[in-house]
Amino acid sequence: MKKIEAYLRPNCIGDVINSLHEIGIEGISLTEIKGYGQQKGHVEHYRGAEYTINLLPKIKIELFIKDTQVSSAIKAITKAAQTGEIGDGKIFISPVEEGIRIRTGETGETVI
Amino acid sequence: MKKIEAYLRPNCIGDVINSLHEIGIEGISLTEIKGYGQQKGHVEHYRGAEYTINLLPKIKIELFIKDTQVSSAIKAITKAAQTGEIGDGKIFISPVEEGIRIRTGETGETVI
Amino acid sequence: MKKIEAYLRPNCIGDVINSLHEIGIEGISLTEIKGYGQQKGHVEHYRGAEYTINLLPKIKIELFIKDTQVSSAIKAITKAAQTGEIGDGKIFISPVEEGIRIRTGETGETVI
Amino acid sequence: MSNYFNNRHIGSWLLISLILVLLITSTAFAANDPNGSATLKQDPNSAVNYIWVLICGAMVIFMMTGFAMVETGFTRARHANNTMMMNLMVWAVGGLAFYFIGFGLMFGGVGGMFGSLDKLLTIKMFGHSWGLLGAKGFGLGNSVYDVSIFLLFFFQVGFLDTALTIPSGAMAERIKFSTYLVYTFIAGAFIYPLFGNWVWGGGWLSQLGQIGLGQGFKDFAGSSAVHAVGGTMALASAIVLGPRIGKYIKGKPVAIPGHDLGMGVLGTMLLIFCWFGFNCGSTFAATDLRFTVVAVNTLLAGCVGGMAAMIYMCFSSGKPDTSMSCNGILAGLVAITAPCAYVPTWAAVLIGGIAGILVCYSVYFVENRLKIDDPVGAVSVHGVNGLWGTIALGLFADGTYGNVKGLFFGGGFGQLGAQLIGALTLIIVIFSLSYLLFKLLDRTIGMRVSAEEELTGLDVPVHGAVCYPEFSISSSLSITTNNTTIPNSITIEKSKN
Amino acid sequence: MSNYFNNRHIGSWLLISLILVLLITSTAFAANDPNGSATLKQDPNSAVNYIWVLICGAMVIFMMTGFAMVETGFTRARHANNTMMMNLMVWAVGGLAFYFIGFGLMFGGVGGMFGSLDKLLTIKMFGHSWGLLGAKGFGLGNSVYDVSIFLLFFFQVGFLDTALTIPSGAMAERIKFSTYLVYTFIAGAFIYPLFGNWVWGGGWLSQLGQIGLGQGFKDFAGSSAVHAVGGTMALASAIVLGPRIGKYIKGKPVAIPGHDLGMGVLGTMLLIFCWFGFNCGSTFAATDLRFTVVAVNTLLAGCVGGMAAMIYMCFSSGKPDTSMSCNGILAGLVAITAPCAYVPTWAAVLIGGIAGILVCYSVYFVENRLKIDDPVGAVSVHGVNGLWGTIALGLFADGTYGNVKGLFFGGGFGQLGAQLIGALTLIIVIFSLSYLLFKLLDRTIGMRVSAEEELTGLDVPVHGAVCYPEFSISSSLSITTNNTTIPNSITIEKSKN
Amino acid sequence: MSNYFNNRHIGSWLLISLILVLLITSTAFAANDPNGSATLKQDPNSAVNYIWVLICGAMVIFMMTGFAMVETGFTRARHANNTMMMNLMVWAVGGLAFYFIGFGLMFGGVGGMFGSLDKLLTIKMFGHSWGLLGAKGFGLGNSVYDVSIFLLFFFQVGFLDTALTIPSGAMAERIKFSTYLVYTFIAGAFIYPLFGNWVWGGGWLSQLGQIGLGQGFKDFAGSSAVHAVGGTMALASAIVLGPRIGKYIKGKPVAIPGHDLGMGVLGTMLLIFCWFGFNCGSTFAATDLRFTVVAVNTLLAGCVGGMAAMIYMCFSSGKPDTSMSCNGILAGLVAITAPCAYVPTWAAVLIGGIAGILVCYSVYFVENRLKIDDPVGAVSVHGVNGLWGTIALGLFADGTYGNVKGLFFGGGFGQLGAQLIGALTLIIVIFSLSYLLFKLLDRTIGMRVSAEEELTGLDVPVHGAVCYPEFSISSSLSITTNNTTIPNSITIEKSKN
Ligand SMILES: Nc1ncnc2c1ncn2[C@@H]1O[C@H](COP(=O)(O)OP(=O)(O)O)[C@@H](O)[C@H]1O
Ligand SMILES: Nc1ncnc2c1ncn2[C@@H]1O[C@H](COP(=O)(O)OP(=O)(O)O)[C@@H](O)[C@H]1O
Ligand SMILES: Nc1ncnc2c1ncn2[C@@H]1O[C@H](COP(=O)(O)OP(=O)(O)O)[C@@H](O)[C@H]1O
Repeated sequence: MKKIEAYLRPNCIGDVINSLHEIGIEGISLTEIKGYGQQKGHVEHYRGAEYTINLLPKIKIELFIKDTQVSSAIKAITKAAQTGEIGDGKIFISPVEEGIRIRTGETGETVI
Repeated sequence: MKKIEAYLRPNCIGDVINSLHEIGIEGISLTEIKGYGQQKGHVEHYRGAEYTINLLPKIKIELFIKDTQVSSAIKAITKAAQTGEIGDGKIFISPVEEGIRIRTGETGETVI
Repeated sequence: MKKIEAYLRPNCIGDVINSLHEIGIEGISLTEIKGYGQQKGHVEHYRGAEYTINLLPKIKIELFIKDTQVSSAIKAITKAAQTGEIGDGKIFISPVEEGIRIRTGETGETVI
Repeated sequence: MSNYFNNRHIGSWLLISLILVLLITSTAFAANDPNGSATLKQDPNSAVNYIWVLICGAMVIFMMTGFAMVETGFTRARHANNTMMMNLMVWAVGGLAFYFIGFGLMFGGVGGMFGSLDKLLTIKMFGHSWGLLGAKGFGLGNSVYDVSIFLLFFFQVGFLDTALTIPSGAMAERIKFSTYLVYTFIAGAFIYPLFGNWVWGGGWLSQLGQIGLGQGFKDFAGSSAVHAVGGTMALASAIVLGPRIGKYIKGKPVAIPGHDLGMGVLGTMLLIFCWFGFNCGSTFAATDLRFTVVAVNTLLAGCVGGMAAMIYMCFSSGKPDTSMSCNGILAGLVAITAPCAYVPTWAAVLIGGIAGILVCYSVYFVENRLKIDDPVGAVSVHGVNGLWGTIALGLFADGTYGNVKGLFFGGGFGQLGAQLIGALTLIIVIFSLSYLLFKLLDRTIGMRVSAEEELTGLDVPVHGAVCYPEFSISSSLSITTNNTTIPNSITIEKSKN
Repeated sequence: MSNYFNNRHIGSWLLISLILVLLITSTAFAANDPNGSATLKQDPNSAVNYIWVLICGAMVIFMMTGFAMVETGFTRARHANNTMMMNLMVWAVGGLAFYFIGFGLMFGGVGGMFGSLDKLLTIKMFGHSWGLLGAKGFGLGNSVYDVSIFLLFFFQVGFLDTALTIPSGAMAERIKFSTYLVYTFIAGAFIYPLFGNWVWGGGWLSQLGQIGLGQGFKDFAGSSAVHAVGGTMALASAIVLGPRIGKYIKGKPVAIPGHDLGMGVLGTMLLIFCWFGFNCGSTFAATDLRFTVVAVNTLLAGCVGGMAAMIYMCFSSGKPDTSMSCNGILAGLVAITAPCAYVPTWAAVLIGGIAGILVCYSVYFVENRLKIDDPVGAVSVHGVNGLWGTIALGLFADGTYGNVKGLFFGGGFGQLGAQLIGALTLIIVIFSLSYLLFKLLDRTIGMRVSAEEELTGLDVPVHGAVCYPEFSISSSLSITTNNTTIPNSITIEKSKN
Repeated sequence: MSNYFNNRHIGSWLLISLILVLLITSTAFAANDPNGSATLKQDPNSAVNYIWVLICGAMVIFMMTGFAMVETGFTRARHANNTMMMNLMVWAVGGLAFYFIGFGLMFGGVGGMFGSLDKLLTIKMFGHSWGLLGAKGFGLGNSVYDVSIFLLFFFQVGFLDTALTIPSGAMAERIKFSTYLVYTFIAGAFIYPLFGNWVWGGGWLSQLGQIGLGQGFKDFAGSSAVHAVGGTMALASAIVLGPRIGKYIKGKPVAIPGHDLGMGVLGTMLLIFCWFGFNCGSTFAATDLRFTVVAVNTLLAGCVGGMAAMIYMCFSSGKPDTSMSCNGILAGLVAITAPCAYVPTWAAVLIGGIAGILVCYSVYFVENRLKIDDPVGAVSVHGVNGLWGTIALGLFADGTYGNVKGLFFGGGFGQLGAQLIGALTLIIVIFSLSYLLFKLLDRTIGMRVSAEEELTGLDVPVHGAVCYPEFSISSSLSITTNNTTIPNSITIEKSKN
């Protein structure tokens, strides 16, 4: 079992969910975050005073998937989220040791 | 040290915290998320036009605990969060390599 | 590649970002969370009825960094976030298996 | 004249006449003045009097905005759409109930200049005739197609709306929307007009002067007829409904902070503004310059009420509580509403000050002793202080207006007696009727939403959309509750989502 | 007199005279009354009449607050700063357009008591002279420095503002701010005053009585001249702009819930309050007590409109929809605006009820059949119901006021005919002009923002700051969309941020 | 008459008489008219005049809602509850300060129709007697129990409230709540009434005509007495308090965006509405039809002020800034408040336009040059433009009203001189007094909250509850700050939470 964390542009989330849906991934959790990376903020003015919006709104998605789904999930996300411009975001994969479905108490890869 | 991530119904959070409290787990972090899984959204109407609320509000809790606490924590959460209906949520356990308490700089399992 | 998760006081975030910036860490994701730990909440009154604010607003930062950056990152965060009083928060380090930059598709430590 | 009118047919003719008379109430031949030219000729002051009442009437209607803000701001985000809709639709449904039924019952015994409302059902007792209910003006038909009557209707409909909307604060977050609308119609058509007739429609309370009780029961702008009626219905509704899930944990009340205190403050401010229309307009004439005294008294009672409540809260719980300060201002305004035209300014200060303290204590009492869950304090603000204001009139009326004299100004116990009778009548009649109504509704169509809907929030199940779909809302009840309070009741319900 | 005036110079003199005459329109010598003392002496009622109109006028201006709330509440958070600014600046720009140009065109043919506006460009046809446009009063110069004219200006500027702000609801979330301001100026200076002159400025529609069509085209407070004009411009603007990105997925409309429904409800309530100024003040005299009937009819039509829409939505989609209930109330108010002074209360109930249903059907029709994206229903509320009200006057006017009689009250087809001609004229003239204007703007300075700005939200790119910088906003379009609807169009745009 | 009155006792009798006289000021026997019937008989126009003033007065009181919205919307969410409460309680405390003390000082030298206020402390200088302070009417006792005086009190209390609430914008986010209330009381009881007496209470500034300075110092509706006084106190308070933590990083000002710009816009709209009551009501008589000119001038100055500020911001920082556009409108309104009754419309346009630019420049100047942190621009909007309006009157008064003639209309330097003397006096007297007051408060009870409270937000420490407990608020200061700006000052504080 692996955990995929992807930091994405808010506007592409719909496509990403559709894209994951097509390859059979149905369990997703989304978090509203603020991100900061190579994509630099922009200078704006408020009441004439300058300020930089350098924390941009991003969406983080978390997927717990089977080991065998990892590469297809990465492909699905990349396909839907890539614009080729700075700020597209990143995907990270980490190990997960166990999963439990609360409703049934079952464990292992079937909980996904 | 392990990390527990649980995706839960908002309404059961109070019980979960109480339940964890009882077994001596005091450090918790909560995040408001939107979730999507087997529990399907419902169709609503706004100004007569249909839409599906398919991202449901959920709460994610993160616990960093000692290896020995894992099974009791899972039990505590399950007990408090289980309704038996689709949408109860899931618990995942992943490895953690190190923890630091900022206030003291101490590391290791005592930081928890 | 490692993942650093730090749970911090909202007021110190600016300093933490600056501090990380100085040691060359530029990719950060921030989440607004509510935390519960040794720092106890305070009792307040609303319309004369008591209530305890026991979930305090905290900010979680996530950094994906190279293995070699871990200790300097921990130092940088600690330096900026430490007040010495209960509630300073914690830092956790976990393993990451792979990273992908969506824009280019590249993988490995260079994505950071 | 024709021999057709012989004795044999007299029975049938009587019957037919009766039907005709009933029909006629909604058709022509009264000397009405639908465009106002005759009225103006007869009284040139009617221009200034009419615009005065009309503008004040519009301000009274505007109060619904303030109530919507106070009630929604001081309750939770997940029900905000529903709370707003209740406050909006009470205007629509209540307005129609008053138009079709309530207005006729309440004012069908009061004369206009032309095309008067003059059908009052009366009863004879103690050698006097006492008015019980009006019986003319239903649906504002042709017989009352007259500017003076339309003006009366317009001014009064806002008062009705205010009374009806008060219980929505006490029922918030758990009342069925459809049941709420049914309550609105029935209370607007029958309950409110009943007491209203007795006070303002020429009914028996207003006639208590006949048996020597001062000038009869007086309520200048509605501490009793509007606010206490609303507050009493609120009490009945909150009792029947029961507390919100999670309000009481092991019998101890839990604070459930409102989701937008600023909205509540703004609503209070808006109500202050409108209250000047409410009270001053109740002179019903611009030529009655006493409205200046009314305005100043209203202002002072509101100011002192807010101050008193704020200071009380500082002592009782350590900090100047925002929503109780708002409640204090409103309590002061409610209390001064009946006596505003009759008392000197120092009495207004006193009345407002007592109101501000009373509301704090009452909120505590209702919540902790009676264990009744009244989310925005409707019972304490409108009920308790409406009654306090009603009685205060009997104490402080200084005789400079309408010869109404209270106990402290040489009026003896006459006026005070009338006020006490009115207050008592109100509590008994309105509480019984509304309690009955709510019990009946509870048994038939049901008063309360399901636990699941209540916990998730009423917005989506009832109206199909949350109030703030794009804002991230802390959806857990427990974010700010008492330590031991993480509501256990919820465990039992095990509701979904 | 001097021999300088010989034939040789006559050409030059004519030219100079012409220039002088033009200059004179903005300078002294008319018998003006800039401080009102002469006016008051001539008509002592002017005090009460003037304050009446002034207060109502202020209430009409206050409507912008309600519109801002309705439009912003029922659209998305990421554009909220922009939507607010549109509603604010329409007041500033529209007011100036009216001051410099529009008012003169609209009312430059109407007499005041002193210093009258009396330049009306007319045309002769069918043996009668027909007014086309006024030509006096631009910039409120010295020749019209008169209290009566200033009063007229003040009252009318709020109506203009209302008409101009209506299309902002239809253009919300995608219109260029600068283009919006240009539209505002042109529409305020030329388009609105044109039809306004024909109805209220003594123009040809108001003169239709000359050829036997009832009392000429009647619109008491602006169902046509204000609301239908605004709604028709809204239609043209929405057509030219096209739907918002993501509104139609595979040709099916997607619901895009407003970000603060409570704000929309509060805005509706505020509009109800102001509407009493809008309609009642249109008597333009406190001595015309008919405003009482106006007030009651306005109230009833709003109540019934809201009820009807709410019930309709319960049947059509299962739940009492908040924003459509608001739309229903507004639709009832819009519809009664023209006939409010002429019809009996039962007709007001009928008119409002039909309006409430009409608006629901029209919203469906515009969205599903015409595939026009009108985010807040401006076309249906103001356009469709403005026309409905205009025609309803021709059906239900009961003859008790101004001798205006509709079809059902023995007026035959005269008045109805006038109303229909007016409605038709409005659709043709206003739609053509505004469509042309928007097309022109689109071709030149551009109507629509870039897709990137639209998706990110207009607030930062246009105004440099989001409306709610500290609140966590769900920035993804998809949070609440139709299942298949995760908008694919966005994929194509691949916009940044 | 009795021999008890012998010489021996004369000393005692004198003393007793003195005490009696003092007592009598608050009891009966003046020829008062507490119910207005005598007043109405003497002047039948008082009905229309009184309702006019009363309605306008209510609108002025309503302004607190607008100020609360502007100030709260343009500051941060974590202090929102506190900012709201300040704006609410200023009404309560200020109202009581005025009732007990301020009103008597300010107007205790002005005659009413009956039961006049006629005690003016005067000084003799230059061979004339000059009014300094009133000395009657405290607590609206029996001697002034008169409709005319109550009307005056009601109208004026809203003006006071406006003046007092202005500094709350400059002190927002860091002022101690208790200190704020103390300031409110003292300023409402003494500082505001002082200058107020000189301008409107028959004091020496209004008497400058005695020595040939035009018609004496004129301020129609309060550019000086209300707005500039408020703005000057705001300046003093902001200086004493110092900037908010994080406002200046290395001496450079950091933008701290308001948390709900839409609320600020709505507040501005509400203020526009109320301003018509503020300015027009200042005729104090419905029979003075000049209020029409007042209304139009007010409207135009607001429109142009907003336009000018918006355009200025487009040039200076590239985008039409929302909060500065609001400030521009308000600046135009503030500036026209003094001259609104005296100038032609083109001058109103000019005055408003200059105000719109002035406010932008002043905001820049105060923030960047003076390094004073004025979160919502109170000093620039009300102070600077209040003075500008006061002086503008001396330039543009056209002589058509009250014979007030400015420099450009043949009035020479007389009127302008009076205006300049008034402006100068205001700056010197009000600034000194309020600076002293704030310094004193700072030394004694303290002006500023702790750094920890300021960083966490005032809501919980001061009032026990955040404004938006369910909304997720970005609690980090740094979310939107200048790059280098991640406020280092905070590091030093190392505050908790
Ligand atoms: N090392 C990192 N650790 C945590 N989050 C990161 C990291 N790098 C990037 N992110 C997240 O990804 C988002 C996009 O990254 P950015 O560097 O701007 O663009 P790109 O991925 O195209 O190079 C950031 O806003 C941030 O939320
Ligand atoms: N594979 C997954 N990865 C990430 N989050 C998941 C996953 N599966 C479920 N979740 C989270 O758990 C919540 C509940 O899961 P769901 O499948 O609806 O019910 P159940 O756990 O009862 O089968 C989801 O809304 C989502 O937030
Ligand atoms: N074991 C834990 N698991 C998850 N989050 C934790 C844990 N311990 C602490 N936290 C987070 O860190 C924050 C600060 O921790 P706390 O125990 O209050 O102070 P300190 O770190 O100074 O001992 C908490 O509010 C919570 O968000």
